[in-house]
Amino acid sequence: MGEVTFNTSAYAKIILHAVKYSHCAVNGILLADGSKIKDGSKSPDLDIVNAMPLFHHSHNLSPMAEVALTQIENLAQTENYVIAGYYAACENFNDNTVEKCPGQKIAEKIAEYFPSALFVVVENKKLVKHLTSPAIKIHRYNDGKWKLQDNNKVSFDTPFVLETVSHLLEWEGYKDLVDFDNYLDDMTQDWSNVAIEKVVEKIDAVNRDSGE
Amino acid sequence: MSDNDYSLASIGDLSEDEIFDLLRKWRESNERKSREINKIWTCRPDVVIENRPNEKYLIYEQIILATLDCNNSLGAIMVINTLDKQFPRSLRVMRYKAMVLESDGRYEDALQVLDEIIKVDETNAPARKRRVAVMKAQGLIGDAIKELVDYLKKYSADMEAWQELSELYLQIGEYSRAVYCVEELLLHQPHSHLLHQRVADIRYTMGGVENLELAKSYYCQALKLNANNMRALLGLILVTNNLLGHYKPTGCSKRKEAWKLSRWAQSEVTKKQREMRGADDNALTNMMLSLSISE
Amino acid sequence: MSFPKVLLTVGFISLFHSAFSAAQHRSYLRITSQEFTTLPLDIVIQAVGSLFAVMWGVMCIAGNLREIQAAAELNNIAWETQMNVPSFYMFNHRLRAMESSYIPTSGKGDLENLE
Amino acid sequence: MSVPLKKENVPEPIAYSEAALRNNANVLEYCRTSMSALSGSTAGVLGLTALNGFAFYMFSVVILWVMFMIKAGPNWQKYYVSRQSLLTHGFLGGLCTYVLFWTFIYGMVHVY
Amino acid sequence: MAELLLDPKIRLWVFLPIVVITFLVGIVRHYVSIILSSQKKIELLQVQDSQVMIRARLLRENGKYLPRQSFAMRRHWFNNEDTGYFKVQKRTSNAQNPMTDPGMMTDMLKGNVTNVLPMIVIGGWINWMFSGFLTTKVPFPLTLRFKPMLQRGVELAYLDASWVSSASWYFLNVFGLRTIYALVLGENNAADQSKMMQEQMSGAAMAMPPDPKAAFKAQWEALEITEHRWALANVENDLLIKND
Repeated sequence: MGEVTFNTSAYAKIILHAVKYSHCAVNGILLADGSKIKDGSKSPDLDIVNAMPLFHHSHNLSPMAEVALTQIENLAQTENYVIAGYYAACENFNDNTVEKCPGQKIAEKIAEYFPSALFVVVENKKLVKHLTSPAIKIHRYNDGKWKLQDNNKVSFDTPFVLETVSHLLEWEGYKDLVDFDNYLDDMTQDWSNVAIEKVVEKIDAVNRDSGE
Repeated sequence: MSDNDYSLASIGDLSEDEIFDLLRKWRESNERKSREINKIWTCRPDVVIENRPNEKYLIYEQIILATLDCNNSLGAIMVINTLDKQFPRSLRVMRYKAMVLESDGRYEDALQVLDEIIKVDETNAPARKRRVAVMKAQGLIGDAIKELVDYLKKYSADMEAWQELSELYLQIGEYSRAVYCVEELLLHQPHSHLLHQRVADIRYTMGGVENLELAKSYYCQALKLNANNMRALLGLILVTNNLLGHYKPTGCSKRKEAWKLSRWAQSEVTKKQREMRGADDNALTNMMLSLSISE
Repeated sequence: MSFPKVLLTVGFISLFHSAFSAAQHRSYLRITSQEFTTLPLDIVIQAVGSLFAVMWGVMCIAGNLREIQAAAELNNIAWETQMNVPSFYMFNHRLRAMESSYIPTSGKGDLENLE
Repeated sequence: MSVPLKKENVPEPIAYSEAALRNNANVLEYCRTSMSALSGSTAGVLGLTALNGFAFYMFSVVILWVMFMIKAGPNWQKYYVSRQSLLTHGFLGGLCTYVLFWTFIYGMVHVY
Repeated sequence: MAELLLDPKIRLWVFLPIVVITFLVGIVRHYVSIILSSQKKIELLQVQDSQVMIRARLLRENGKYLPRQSFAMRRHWFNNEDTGYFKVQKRTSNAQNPMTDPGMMTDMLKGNVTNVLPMIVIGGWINWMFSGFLTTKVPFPLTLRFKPMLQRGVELAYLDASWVSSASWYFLNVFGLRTIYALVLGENNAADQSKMMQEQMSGAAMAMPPDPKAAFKAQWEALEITEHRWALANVENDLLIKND
């Protein structure tokens, strides 16, 4: 129980967002597959299928966060997703705790609607060029607190995630990542990052072929 | 997008002139392109900065900042050494040395060097600013704020510092103080739509009818200055919808005005959306609908 | 070399050339003891033409005009560059690990943040 | 908020950016000085004397003005507050430079 | 009167050298004055005062963009009887007598050394070196009144007024080349930058009124009578009207 599975592209978006704006704090929303969540259990298995990168500046201001959340809610409804969590990375290299992360209010709001929400903190120190570990810490909302989860309950949909993301980093895939802030500056950009999903799929396919 | 114009890999193919133009562009538009600049410095030893006597010191400074930003303190030290030879007793070079210490994580030593600079030249503003950055790097936001407030008592017309202070106050959730700082910026640049929008954002976050009213005015002013400010447009919708909930439903003029503004902003957003993407995509329009349900 | 600079150089050379031509013409007149009335038309045209060329070159080199309305320039900057303040750069951020020279330490810093 | 509600639709005074104004003035000054020196030299080469020379100065001032108009394009209001000041600004200072170069080149070419 | 004919050698050895010398001396003088100019030591208190003055001025000019309460708060900070900055801070009036301040004296001396001295020295030298030459002719007729000005060193009563002697040619150059220096030296030349690098220049160094006490009082008065007119009072209407 309580297992968390990440889609490669969702994970890639988190990492790319953290790398693109590596001098800022960043945050975003995690979407889980709604059809696989069984109601009733206290901490259901979560299948994180998508991540929506939100901000890299103006974290503590609510207007744009509200806009982004309503928009994501709409998206989630049409695609049968559930807003299941929140991810953030701290500005300071040494910080990797929930308390130091920006936008805890957003996370709590999410937890209000989805009681077993996730809070993913990017571990700045483990975020190196060639990833050797997932570089994230996962917390679950439990009794009004964010409880750290064991990393062995986290899994990815393919075994090549770290290679895939490392490849993306090497090719500067982060330059193509668009977060909500970018979108507000230039409405022609696509902040659902379909392009990145496609690239990830392609790399995944190659990896799968060579792996077999 | 300008972000994608120059990938790190393509830096190797640029001509010398192009590189200098690029550096100048980044300098003038005030962009933090540390990765790119660091790459230029490490991968293009053929670019001779000494050839540009008019801007070489600016470029050196740019490179020092960028290399330190990329944790490449060896690169920075190389640049600093050349500067040190030319200007042996310069306080500016000394400050760069403090920055190297800082990026190596030797904060105490960095502070010591900065204090020395201040001792020699009491009025050295950049060194005082650096002290704030050192505290920030250590994660001591409270101390950084204290230091910055102290600094602003002396240099009360320093826009950069006010800006930084507002960010710090936002980080710890002191919204009313953050507003004060941004208002101070507004006095300097009353025609910047960004600052008006910023004040409005903070006021909206603070909540309360009076703040919402002010937020509405500031959003409007931001839109008046720049009709393309999407944040202000969306903010205006939020703020007017919120206000509509606060006003008494009887037909008072304020309510009517807010209603009108909200309508106008929504139509404007839809229009912008269509311009940008064609009619099929209506993500934001959906959002508008869901917001106006609260009517 | 850019076009204005070429224009400028060529114009200058041409102007000098016309000056020399004029001086030659003057000394020729003096030797043959004729009275000076006007310069030959080709020199006049060359001089005036090169004047225009140089002036246009100078115009292009002098720099661009900036829009004077206060809002015009402010409207083109994003908050991202507005909030970018080099004097307050903090170097202790994620790029530290991203750069290849970083050696992960399991020192004091990690212990501080254990939950 | 106790704000006096005034119904006035006076167009707000346009605010000019001081830095941009200064930049434009510098550009103008640069062109003006170069133009004076160059046209002075040309007048010297041509051997213009007396009133012809001063007429030539007027002529080049106007030409410079026309060039500025071409450079600024149809919406010159974006760059300059008034077109007239473009014409008259620095007229006498330019004349001084003009006369010097005129005399200099005239001396070089025509006197000896 | 028959036209004078000048020896072409005068052109090469007198006329041209004078122009070149004057120009080069001007350039050298520019750089020498940069080297000699001393950075004035400013005190922290002065910086603080000047910054406060800027803020007060901006508040008067742009205060209308702030809400009434914010404006009042700031004015209170400046003008309050008990705690206001302009009331609490007591500055001594230190309008200095330039003769008593040694720093000022040396500055004045340096100004003289770089400006007046070279002109006299070079002028004298040229007068001695190239004395008695007629160098050129101005291309326009002049009245006899200009004779002493243009023909210094050549006292010929019957010479046409438009001829120029070498000494006068030098002075013509001194005055006429000024604008050219601005062109050649530019504003952001290399010398300024290396000065910046040496850093005795604080960014805050700006013109400070010689007498802070009087300046404070003036600012206080101006701020006192400033009325707050909220500039955004009608902005909603304006926006709607503009877009209707």
